[in-house]
Amino acid sequence: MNRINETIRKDHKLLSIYFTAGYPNLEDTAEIIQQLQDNGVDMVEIGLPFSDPLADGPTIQESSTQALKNGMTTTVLFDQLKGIRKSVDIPLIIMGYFNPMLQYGVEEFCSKCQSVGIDGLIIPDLPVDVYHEHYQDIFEKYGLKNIFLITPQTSAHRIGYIDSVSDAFIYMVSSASTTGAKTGFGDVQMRYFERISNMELKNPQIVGFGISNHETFNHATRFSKGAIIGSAFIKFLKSHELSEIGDFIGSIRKG
Amino acid sequence: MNRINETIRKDHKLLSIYFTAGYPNLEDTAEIIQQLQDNGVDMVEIGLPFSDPLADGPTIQESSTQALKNGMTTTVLFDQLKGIRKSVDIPLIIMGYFNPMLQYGVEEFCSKCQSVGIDGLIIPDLPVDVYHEHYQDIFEKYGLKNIFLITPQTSAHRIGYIDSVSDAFIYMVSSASTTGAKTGFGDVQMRYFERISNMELKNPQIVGFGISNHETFNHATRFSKGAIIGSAFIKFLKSHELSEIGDFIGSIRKG
Amino acid sequence: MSYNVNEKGYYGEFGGAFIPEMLFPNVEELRQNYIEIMSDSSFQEEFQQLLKDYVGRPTPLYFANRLSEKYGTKIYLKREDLNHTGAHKVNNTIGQILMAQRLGKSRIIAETGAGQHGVATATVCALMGIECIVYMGEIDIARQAPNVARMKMLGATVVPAVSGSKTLKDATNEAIRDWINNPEDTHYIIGSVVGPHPYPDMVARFQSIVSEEIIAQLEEKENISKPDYVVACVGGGSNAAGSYYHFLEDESVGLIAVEAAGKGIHSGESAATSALGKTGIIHGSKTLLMQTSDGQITEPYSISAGLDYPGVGPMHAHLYASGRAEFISVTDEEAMNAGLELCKLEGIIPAIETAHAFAIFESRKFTKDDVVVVNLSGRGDKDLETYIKFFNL
Amino acid sequence: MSYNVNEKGYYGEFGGAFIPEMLFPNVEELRQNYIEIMSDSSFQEEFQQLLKDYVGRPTPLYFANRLSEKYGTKIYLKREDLNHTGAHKVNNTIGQILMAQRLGKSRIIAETGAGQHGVATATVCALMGIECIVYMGEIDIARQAPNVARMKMLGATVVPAVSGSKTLKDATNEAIRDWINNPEDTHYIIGSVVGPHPYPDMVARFQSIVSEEIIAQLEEKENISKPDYVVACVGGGSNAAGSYYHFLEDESVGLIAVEAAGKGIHSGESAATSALGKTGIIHGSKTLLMQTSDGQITEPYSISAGLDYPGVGPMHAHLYASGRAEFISVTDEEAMNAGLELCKLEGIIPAIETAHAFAIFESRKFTKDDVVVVNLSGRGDKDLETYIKFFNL
Ligand SMILES: Cc1ncc(COP(=O)(O)O)c(C=O)c1O
Ligand SMILES: Cc1ncc(COP(=O)(O)O)c(C=O)c1O
Repeated sequence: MNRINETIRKDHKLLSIYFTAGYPNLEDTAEIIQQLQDNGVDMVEIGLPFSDPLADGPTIQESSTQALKNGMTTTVLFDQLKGIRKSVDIPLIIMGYFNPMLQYGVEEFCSKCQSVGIDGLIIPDLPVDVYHEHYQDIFEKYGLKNIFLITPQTSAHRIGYIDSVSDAFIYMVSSASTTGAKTGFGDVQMRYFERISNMELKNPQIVGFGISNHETFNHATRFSKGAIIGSAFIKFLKSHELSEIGDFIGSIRKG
Repeated sequence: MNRINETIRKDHKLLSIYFTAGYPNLEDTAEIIQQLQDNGVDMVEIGLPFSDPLADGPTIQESSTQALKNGMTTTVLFDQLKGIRKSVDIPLIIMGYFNPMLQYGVEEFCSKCQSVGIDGLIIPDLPVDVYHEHYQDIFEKYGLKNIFLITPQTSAHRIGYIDSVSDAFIYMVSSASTTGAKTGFGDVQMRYFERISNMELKNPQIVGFGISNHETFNHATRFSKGAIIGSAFIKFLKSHELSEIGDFIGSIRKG
Repeated sequence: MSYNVNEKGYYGEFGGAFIPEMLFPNVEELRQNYIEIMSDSSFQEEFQQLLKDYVGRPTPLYFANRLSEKYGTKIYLKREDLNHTGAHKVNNTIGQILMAQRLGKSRIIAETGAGQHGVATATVCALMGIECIVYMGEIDIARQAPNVARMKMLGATVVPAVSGSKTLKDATNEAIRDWINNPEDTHYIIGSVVGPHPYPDMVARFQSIVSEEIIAQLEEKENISKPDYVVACVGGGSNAAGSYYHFLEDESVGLIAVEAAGKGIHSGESAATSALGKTGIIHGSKTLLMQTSDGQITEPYSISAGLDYPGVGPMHAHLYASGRAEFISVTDEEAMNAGLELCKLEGIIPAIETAHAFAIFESRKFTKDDVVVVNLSGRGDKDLETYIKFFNL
Repeated sequence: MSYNVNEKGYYGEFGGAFIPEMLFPNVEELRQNYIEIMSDSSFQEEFQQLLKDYVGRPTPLYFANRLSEKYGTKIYLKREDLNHTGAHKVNNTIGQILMAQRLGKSRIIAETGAGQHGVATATVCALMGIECIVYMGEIDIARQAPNVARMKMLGATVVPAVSGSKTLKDATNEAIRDWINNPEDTHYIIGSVVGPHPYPDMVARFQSIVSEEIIAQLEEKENISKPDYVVACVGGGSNAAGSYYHFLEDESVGLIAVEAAGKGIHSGESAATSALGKTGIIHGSKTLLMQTSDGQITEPYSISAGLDYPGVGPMHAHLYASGRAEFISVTDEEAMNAGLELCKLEGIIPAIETAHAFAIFESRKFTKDDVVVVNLSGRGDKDLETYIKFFNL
């Protein structure tokens, strides 16, 4: 069974952390993943940096730019992940834009993911219908779960379609926005979380975008299975040592 | 009899000098006229400075600008000329553009000219037909001779017309040009001087534009009654004392 | 009373040809031939063809919705800003270059202030492969650098006028001097309805395409044959003359001429010739003219280099003296604000010259059914620098 | 083979809508409605009326006499430089603002490189009284100051894009981010035939007025229904798409696309996408794209800010891949010289983008009877600074 599906069965609210591979330093990737697991994070999204990350806000953009400057490439990332499964067993998801995957070769990319132990992919600019038509077979061949986003503007019909194509969880974007754009959740968002929850989809939802601390994590997970933190973690990395990652995770879990 | 007509009867080649009233210094007017007469000049053209002297080259333009800056006006000029006839008996001609005369009042202007002892006018931008139709009577009433220009491009027919309207001399522009524009006379110009001379007009011709020294004076007067020097004299004044005017005149006459 | 030129070259008491004898052959040649040449069908064909294919005529008559709403009247804009080179000036230069060709001239001179006429002249000279010399005041060269560059790119020689105030008036003097010195091969393309007869009439005729089109376009849009008012800014007066032309003799059409009051009519820094001028002679024409009591021509001032001229054409002097046209003057500030308003309401950045015409709506009121045509004489790209400074953009 | 978009939004293998889910409702709303809205007669009426009265269409098809003579073929210029705001860009923004109104949007965003599309967007927003935000790379803001001022005068807010290379690509990213963050009231007016389906098709349709007019005008002038060749520069590809549009399926019409080779195709400073690009995804579209072997989008370079884009529209990718169009690339220097030549021979200062199209005549020969239409996509006023520096004017 895929690690993501297994993890999702756990009965606590899941904390998932996004970071950009190769940031702050090229060789930090494995160490960050290790620290995250050691500090009780449930799932990790490894950002494959892209020159033009158009769904991302300034924080993730900057970290991507820096990572590329540091020398991060698809090949380098796979190299860094080669031994990761020796010590890490939480689900690992690669989050990245479609163009670098296309250049690597989609099947080649998926095959490589499988061989280093990646469990799933989040590709913001690969729409569900294109995936469904062209790539689903390949992803499945290599045991990769593809995760789709929904937003407050996504129609019920489309959510149903996405749910039908998905087989892990649905990435519920907290509000229509780029990463890191808004802070805190208001009534509108809470009603949206509740509305989706009431749809009783086959896939659980994990909330992303705008979660930065204990409070927003609690809000986001009231009606969902878990939440993903990205920009807030990148900001933390900017001014802290990797050895301090536990402090950040602790502050989210315990407030 | 008008002093111009009298002078023209003299049997030597006439030297006429133009200067800008009020240049180099506001109060130089009378002194310059006196010097010119004392050094044997036959006729003087007193330039009434104008802001936009469009038939003049840079030297006369600059002297006009300076004269205006010095405070020269039509009224000032007439004041300066008030006593001139006490000591000067060569012909005095005012050369100026039409607009200042128009503002002064053409009849008023002519009357004033008569009262200070001016003998004639040269008004480059008052065409012969306009003069003939509107102003000839007034000029004649105050005993003023109006002098017209002809150029190498002036048709024989028109020269005839100008000759008929004139009663002093014809100002023969050496080549179609603004004052001070060309130096030295070539074959083309000599043939033009000769051509006009052969027309046997009732009015003698005095050549102007481009005469700067003994040589050009001699050339210009081979087929004409005399010549007018303007820019060369203004340039001389720029770097010499009024008391040195005799040197300039001497150099023209004797080379 | 007629508002057109008479056979002697006068509009009422204004006009004529007060030129030095040296210019007589040139001006006379033009006077004797211009009507015949212009009437020639091969000339008209070539002229109309170039206006259409090269200049981009007809220019639209555009109903300015939001501006009309704001001022409670029907405002149409005659879009001369859409002409090639960006202003009405080219209508005239196209005509004159064809005239020069038919007169056998091989060298063109022109004066320019803001540089618009210089660019329009350089343009038609490039088009025809004829040598072009443009005189421009040294001060204007400095403050209108983009247009200087345009002229150079078009192959023209730009000669600085260093005499007098070193602006438009002096550039005109220099061009005239050049013409005096080159009496045989050179045609002088004057840029407005100024100068000795027949220039004002010839230029007005070339510009009259503007009112000709207005008539056809109003017919199409409003089913009327004439507007209630035509509004135009006046520097020398060519865009006004062009937009008034076919309405001159029809007094039911109100003509509104807008002059530049600079920093205020009586501030000493103004170019409001009708208010400040007296009859005089400038550049070969008897007309209204800003001058000292002594008859020296004074330096005008306006924030717009194209209105910065101490005279107006003789047609306009006559329109003023006879009361046929209503003259309004507008300060720098009023003009700049009106220019910015046109940007914000209609998405059109006007030349600052043109902006003056729009400034009248703040004080001059029209009724809701009045059809008011404003001649949008040029676009404001050349004036960005000035707009930026003025509004601190 | 068809060269138009198919029902799925593809040109051959290129196109589609590779967009984040956050954009789906917006893009889908547009996709579902654009054809119907554009086909609506009231839309067409308003669109055509504005093109005529406000933009100044039809733009002339001008026979370039001296240029034709020099290159021994019949060269016609489609004068998009005479459009209001100075380039073809406004054909599209007029169309899209009407589209936005019909979709009930109250806020407009746009990206711009050289500023031409930004100005054209700010213009139509002012015309309609709609809020306008333009994203522009910080570097472009500095080097295209006049256009920044124009946008501000027109009431637009210009937001610097500070990410990535701080040029057009990044401005586009920022605009897309804005759209993601404002999914309900905002319409994104893309400035070329790029972006997710249906943008390339919609923009091409708005620009197709160009080839529509060419057909009618060639009929009138040459009594033919199509040219032998159409030549256009390609940045994103909108002016090319517009001038090719009605000839796409008629292979007897040669289509020539001119790209910017910058300092040389292999100099590392180039924007010649067809020569250097591989299939990839940029701004929501699968197309030819300059990128590293790793799939990172590379920074293009061209002296002209409007060709400085690392991709081309999917239509052009298909035209290239299928061999339907001939792609030629031209260096900075070749383009600059061709621009200056057009000034000197025809009195027209072209945009530097446009100048690239004219540079082909030095090497690409045509026969004397060939009718070659060059799309003169824009005027060069915005580029004077660059011309001045390059030629030391
Ligand atoms: C756009 C524009 N409008 C008006 C004028 C004023 O000239 P005129 O009064 O001859 O139309 C100029 C002169 O440069 C101009 O460029
Ligand atoms: C005048 C002109 N031509 C061409 C272009 C290139 O765009 P496209 O390839 O979409 O026509 C631009 C872009 O700014 C432009 O301003």
